[in-house]
Amino acid sequence: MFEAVMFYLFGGVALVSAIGCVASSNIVRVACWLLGALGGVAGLYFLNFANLLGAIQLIVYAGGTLLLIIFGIMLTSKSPWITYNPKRWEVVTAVCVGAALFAGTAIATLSAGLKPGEAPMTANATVKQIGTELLTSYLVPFEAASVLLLAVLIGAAYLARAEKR
Amino acid sequence: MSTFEQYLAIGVVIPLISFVMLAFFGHRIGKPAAGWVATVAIMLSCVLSGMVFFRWMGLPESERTELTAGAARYTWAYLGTLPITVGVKLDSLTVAMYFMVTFVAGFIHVFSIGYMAGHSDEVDGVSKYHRFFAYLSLFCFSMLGLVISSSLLFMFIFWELVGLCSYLLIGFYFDRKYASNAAMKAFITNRVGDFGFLCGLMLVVLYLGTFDLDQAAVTFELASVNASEAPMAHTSAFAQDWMARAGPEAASTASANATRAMALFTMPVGFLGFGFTLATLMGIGLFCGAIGKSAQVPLQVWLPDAMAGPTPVSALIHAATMVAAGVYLVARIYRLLTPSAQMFIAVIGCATLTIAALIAIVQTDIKKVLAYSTLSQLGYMIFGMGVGAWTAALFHLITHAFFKALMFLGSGQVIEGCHHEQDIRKMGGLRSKMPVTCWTFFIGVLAIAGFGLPGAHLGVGGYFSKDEILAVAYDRSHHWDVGEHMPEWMDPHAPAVPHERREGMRLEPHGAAPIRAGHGLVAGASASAEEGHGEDVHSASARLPILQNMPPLPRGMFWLALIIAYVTPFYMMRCWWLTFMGKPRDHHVHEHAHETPMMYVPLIVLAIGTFVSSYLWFRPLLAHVAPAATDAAMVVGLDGAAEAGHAAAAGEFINLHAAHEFLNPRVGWSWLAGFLVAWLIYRSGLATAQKLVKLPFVGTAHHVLENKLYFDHVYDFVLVRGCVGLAKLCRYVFDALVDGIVNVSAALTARFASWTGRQLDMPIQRGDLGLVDAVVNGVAEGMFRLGDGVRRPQSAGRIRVYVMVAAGSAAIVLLAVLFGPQIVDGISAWMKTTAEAKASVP
Amino acid sequence: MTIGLTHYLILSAAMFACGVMCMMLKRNAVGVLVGIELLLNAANVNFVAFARYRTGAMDGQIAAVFVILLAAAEAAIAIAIFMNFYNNAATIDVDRGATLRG
Amino acid sequence: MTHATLPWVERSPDFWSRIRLQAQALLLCGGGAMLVVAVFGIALLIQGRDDGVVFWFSVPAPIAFGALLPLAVGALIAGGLIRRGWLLSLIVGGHFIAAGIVNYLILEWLKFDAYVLGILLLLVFPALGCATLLTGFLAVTFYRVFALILPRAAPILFFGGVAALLIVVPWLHALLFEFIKGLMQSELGRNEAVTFFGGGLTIAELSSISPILADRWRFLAYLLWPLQFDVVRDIVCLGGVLGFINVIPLFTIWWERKVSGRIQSRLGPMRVGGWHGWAQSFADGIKLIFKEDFVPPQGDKALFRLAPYLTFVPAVCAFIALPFATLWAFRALDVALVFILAMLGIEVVGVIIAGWASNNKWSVYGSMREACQMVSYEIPMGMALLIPVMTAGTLSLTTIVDDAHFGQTGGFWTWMVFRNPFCFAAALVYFVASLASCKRAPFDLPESESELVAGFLTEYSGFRWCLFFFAEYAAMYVVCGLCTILFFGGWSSPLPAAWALTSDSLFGRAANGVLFSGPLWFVLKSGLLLYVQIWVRWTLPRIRIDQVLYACIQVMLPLTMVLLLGNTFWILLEQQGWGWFTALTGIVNWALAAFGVIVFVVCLYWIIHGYVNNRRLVGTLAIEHLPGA
Repeated sequence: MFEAVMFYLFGGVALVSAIGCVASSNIVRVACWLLGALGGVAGLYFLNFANLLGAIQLIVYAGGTLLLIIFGIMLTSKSPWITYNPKRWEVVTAVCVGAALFAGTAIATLSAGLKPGEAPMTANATVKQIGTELLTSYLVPFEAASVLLLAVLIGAAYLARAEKR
Repeated sequence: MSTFEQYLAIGVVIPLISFVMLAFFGHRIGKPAAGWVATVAIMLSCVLSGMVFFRWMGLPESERTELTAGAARYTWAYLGTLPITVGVKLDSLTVAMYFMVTFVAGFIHVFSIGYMAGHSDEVDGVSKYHRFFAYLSLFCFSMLGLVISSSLLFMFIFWELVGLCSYLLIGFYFDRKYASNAAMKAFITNRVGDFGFLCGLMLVVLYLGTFDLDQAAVTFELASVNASEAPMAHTSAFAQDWMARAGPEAASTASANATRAMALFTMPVGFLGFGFTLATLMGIGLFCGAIGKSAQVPLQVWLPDAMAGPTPVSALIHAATMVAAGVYLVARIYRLLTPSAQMFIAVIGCATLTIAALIAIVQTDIKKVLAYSTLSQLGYMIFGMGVGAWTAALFHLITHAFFKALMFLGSGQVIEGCHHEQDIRKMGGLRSKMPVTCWTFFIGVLAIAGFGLPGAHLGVGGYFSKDEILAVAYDRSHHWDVGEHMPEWMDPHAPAVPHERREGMRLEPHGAAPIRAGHGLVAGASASAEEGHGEDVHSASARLPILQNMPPLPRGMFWLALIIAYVTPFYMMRCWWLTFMGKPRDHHVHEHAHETPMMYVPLIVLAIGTFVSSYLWFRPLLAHVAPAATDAAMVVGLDGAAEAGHAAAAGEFINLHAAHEFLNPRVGWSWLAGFLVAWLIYRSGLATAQKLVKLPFVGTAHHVLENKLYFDHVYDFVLVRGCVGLAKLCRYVFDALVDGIVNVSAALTARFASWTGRQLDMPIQRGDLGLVDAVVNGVAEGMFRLGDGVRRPQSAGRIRVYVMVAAGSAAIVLLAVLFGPQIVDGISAWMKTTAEAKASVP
Repeated sequence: MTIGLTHYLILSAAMFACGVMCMMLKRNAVGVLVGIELLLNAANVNFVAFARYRTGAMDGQIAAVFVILLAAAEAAIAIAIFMNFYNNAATIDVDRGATLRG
Repeated sequence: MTHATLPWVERSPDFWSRIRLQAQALLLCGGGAMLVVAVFGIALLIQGRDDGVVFWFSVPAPIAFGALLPLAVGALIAGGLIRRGWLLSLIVGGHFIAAGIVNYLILEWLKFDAYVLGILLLLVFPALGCATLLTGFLAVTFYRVFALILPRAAPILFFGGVAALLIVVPWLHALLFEFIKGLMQSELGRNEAVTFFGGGLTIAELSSISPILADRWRFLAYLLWPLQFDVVRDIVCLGGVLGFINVIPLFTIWWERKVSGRIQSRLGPMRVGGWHGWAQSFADGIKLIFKEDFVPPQGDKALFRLAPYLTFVPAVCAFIALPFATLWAFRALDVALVFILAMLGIEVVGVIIAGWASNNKWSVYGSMREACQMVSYEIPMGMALLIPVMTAGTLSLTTIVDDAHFGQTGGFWTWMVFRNPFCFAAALVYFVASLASCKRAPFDLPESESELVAGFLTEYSGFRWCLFFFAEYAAMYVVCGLCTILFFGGWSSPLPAAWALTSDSLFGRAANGVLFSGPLWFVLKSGLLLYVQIWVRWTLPRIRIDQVLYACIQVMLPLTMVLLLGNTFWILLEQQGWGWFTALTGIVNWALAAFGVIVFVVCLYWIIHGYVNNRRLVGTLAIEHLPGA
């Protein structure tokens, strides 16, 4: 009961925000809607016994990436009110494609015959568990990710350096 | 962690701290102080290692064994279930190597301060002085880490780090084109070798299931025993000891891995008609690292060019320590080498020592001469490793480190004193201007030439170490009876396992007697006759166990190594004589020449070190560790069916006494011969040599050697031009083929069209109807529109359209997969009904 | 009222479709980036739901951790590229960034 | 114009007295009615349960009243007795009818214990209402007396109230948790899903748990009954948290003004409320609520309205995971630290959106500065926080303080800040970074008054402006609280926990809670850090944006990296258990602790010295002539 309520609450927030992202034409509003979607998804993580993941989602995504996106918006807009509207045929195509994708995926899911209520996981994944997994089974991806981050650090600093060409 | 391990580990960290200080605050520390920071750091390490070294010397055998076996292993991380352990590999080899590295590096640091004082160190107005010492510190850290690593993975990491330092230091004057090119060349060449190393490492992890050297060795040995279906008792004492100490868990892991690792021996790998096992491939792969780093034959080209770096760097990295790391690596993985792999190593070493020595004869750049002599000596070491002279090769490494560092520093002093002149043809007569350098350099020349008096126990450096390598090679090539003795476990008539004998061999004959005599094995051989305890050394039972199952060495390789022992003194004498003796050939250089105490004090210290290292401490230490590093004798005999016949070789022990009796008259006076010839040719300057070069064959040989046997040319032609040529070929093929087809078809179409047009146009032109034109133009217009429309999403650079197409396709595929059966069913049903309807109509 | 795996899968499908539409419809480069973030989040919801309902192990959650990490890295690079693009083209309209077309 | 009455137009005393009379009558009547109901309820309920009466009172009576009220009013209007009130009576009556229906639904469909409803309807609500209304009556009646007494009693009331609250609330808390713990641990405690709608313990079962709740005081069990449900407890706790968040800015703003006054040789607010202007913040709040609600016409109106909430809600959410003491956490998350940092990060989004939506270039500058400052400073802040986390080995804030091995309960020398030099440095780094993340001076560039005209706040006024300030001060408290928990021992007192009283009685536990570890200490320590923040703000000048970024990227980032690395090695060495290193750790620990004490004592001395000699320090200020001085 509680879970159902929470699922529909968070899922609704995420979904409505996602639709808002698509529908909104002002880019700053898109970013705001994205915040809602990220928050809703974080709520779903908390609901699914992924506390750490939820917190990471909030701190990295909502606190970091989103801020970066907004920062990018502000640096790349001449005026707050410039909007780039898509053409009508593009809208129609996009909606059709999106609807087809959703329909396909949803039908596939529904026809997969998943049993409801079968949930092996009953307790929160502790930080310790995840840390242990990361440093044992997933050590190589972990290290690769650290190298990737270093590369990104250098690459982003290089690309975004101040000089204009 | 015992105190020893702690000291060694701290000694590794100190240079790292110095590196961090210099890297971050170096520009504030300032010019002379930055150098002193690095120097103090490595000196501290040296003091620590000295404490370890001398305490280790004083320990009794049993305690050393305890310490080696009890060294702590920490699990750094788990790769899945594979633990990556960190620890100090604490044995006599580590202690000896560590002390050598810190000692030599310490004095080279001191020298560097003097050297850098006279060199410009600014690029674009920014001082790089602190950077030089930061790199040196980083190098010391990496090299020491490499020496103490107990795991292959960490060896590899430090291996790459020393490579990086080498790159940074060769390219220290990166504003000079040749230096940065040389740095890149060194780095890329090393990558080739390291790729092999990495492949070997992968095989080790895949089959032996561990990074730990000891565990890998034991697993390898168990696997070989398993594969040969020999009784377990035939594992070496080392393996039994390890299994007993490691605890049941590790032992069972090793056993389990060994079962899997049997594939190493049972899986044949064929290549161009040569059959060998995966185990051999693994050994060769690991050795590839050594080929790159120690500049062995196919990859030797980088080392001479590396002389573009500052001279102290050449002394430290490209003569004394890093290039010798290849030999060290082979020593460490010795238990993982099959006889075929060892033979491969011997062949590579032999080729290197020959080629390098020959090229060295004609070099005129003082540093290049030294570089090629380094190559040649490294070849000797690798050759020694290949023929089984484990102790001798490492002993040669240590002595070589001292005297080669000495000579390089001497050359640095000369270059510095002579106003950056490196050509020995322009020098001469520097004896009076820089006496200390001259005579310390001469000690180095004596050492590398193998100066000694056969019969009397007197000599320097190579006299002991190189001759020992030759002795083992002689025995392997001349006194090795193939198939005469079966290993005990293969011989059904043999008595029960003589394990005690094996045990006895391990402890007594190999290490003990010559070590306690305080001399090298050669010295022991020649001196023991007088001192009267040679019997137990070279009695028939005292056969080196490592050599039991070796195939014999081709005699040619031994003779080649022996002849090169005559060439070595020649080119070294040539170099020394041309530099210091005779009359000055360039007055500008001669007038400028001077020497400074900051630079010649290390020379004196290293000269003393050359003597000391030849006589004291190192040889016994290395001999002590040899059994534990090499007594895996079971490997042999499994290395491919073709070698099964040779595999049985065992039994008679090497008779070094006889070997030395054979060698003493033949190579004992080689130094004298070489010196004499050099003196005869160069005693009055270059005139004689120039005359000699005019002789027909000599001239040709000189030309070939001057071009370094065309190695660089071949590489340039095969690799560089090859790539470019391949690219050109591809382009040509594409131009000719693809464009050709297109063009021809286009031309044909045009012809056809014009022909058709002519046929059609005739009436039209007359009637001026324009019908056909209109049709054609209309079609063309339509096609253009269509093409443009199709082109737009395909190549308009509109990412959103890409997304649209991708997502739309995905949706279509998804729906098709979902509803495909229904649709197909529906269509077929519809067709059926239609057909039925049609059928029913008539 | 039991919430099962199907619920999460449908939700994530819807979010995924939204993300794709967002990528298709936004001419502002940052909007495309937002679309990508939505896609990644939809995928992450799947990961976490599968981790809970299927394997019972951490695998899904750890995959999600890596996805978040990649998303952060990607956003950093993307923003840097956009700023470069803006500096060069004086616009952020992705349709104008077609100068490399063949 | 004659009928239009503006509030600031002078009225005659006559008018005011009439108003007062009306108020008195209204309050007295209402209070009396409530009192009657409450007394009736007590009499009814103490006797024993009678579901019939409760049912009549909760269902038919409201419906009947709701139906009759409009009729009665209509009759009165028709009779010409009153002129207006038809609509009002319709609304009120409708509410009563609705309440009756809801009560019916609750009672019949949800199988709710009717007696609980009875307690609420007949006892709790009437009693509370009665108390409120009658107090209001007394206040209106005796306002002159209050005006005389209140200013003089204010300090006593204020500090006495705070102290009493801090002692009584822990005591009550202990009582409550004792009860709930008993509830959960009793045999009757049902582990299956206990929801508010069913499955809870009955009153009889409740009474059997505790002897106190036996026969006589049985009706208390009805009061406690709702507390067995998580939802109810959560709501109660949320109320507490919200109340606390409301108090923080009110108090801190006043305090900040006083401190800044002292620092600048002024007095700060002195008038409102009497003693040192203690009610200034209340007055400001009331003023702000009544201010014009301005929305820039050219701005993005929706986002402009959204932004304050986007700022305020995360600040409140951060309190969800912030523990005040061992059991005083709304949710003791195992990832509390990350969660709080995330909330502090999201708060910034609101600020940025605010600046953007204002359509004012100064505001946009402010938000850009905020964005870039926040993105930069989150990294050193997070890394500095990782150091105590690494030392303690957990992300859970309660465990970091209370853990048996790595916790900070063994006296002030075991506090994380004194553990090792790296932690000590990390505390300083964290404090500086937290200043930047709360945009406090000297990092208050986003809202710098003198250059950006208050930055993102430029266009805001009234209640929205107020929300930003609530959020800012709440965030300040959160970062100080984090600092306290991670570095300064959290809620543990400077005395070792081992010295606590051995008595296990309820009172003993409450006393221990106050003296040895408890929210009191937490509030005290966080307050001190808050004071340091204020002190820093009024002492240091604002730095430039390039200096801000330089300080972060070139100074603090490398520094925290070095600290992180150093701390790692320190911990590794500690784990080796080498004797010399243990000794070194001990020496360093004591040296750092001694240093901390010395600094604290010196600061205390300065403060006391300054306060005692303030007249001389302040100079020729006419301090005596100001009220309340």
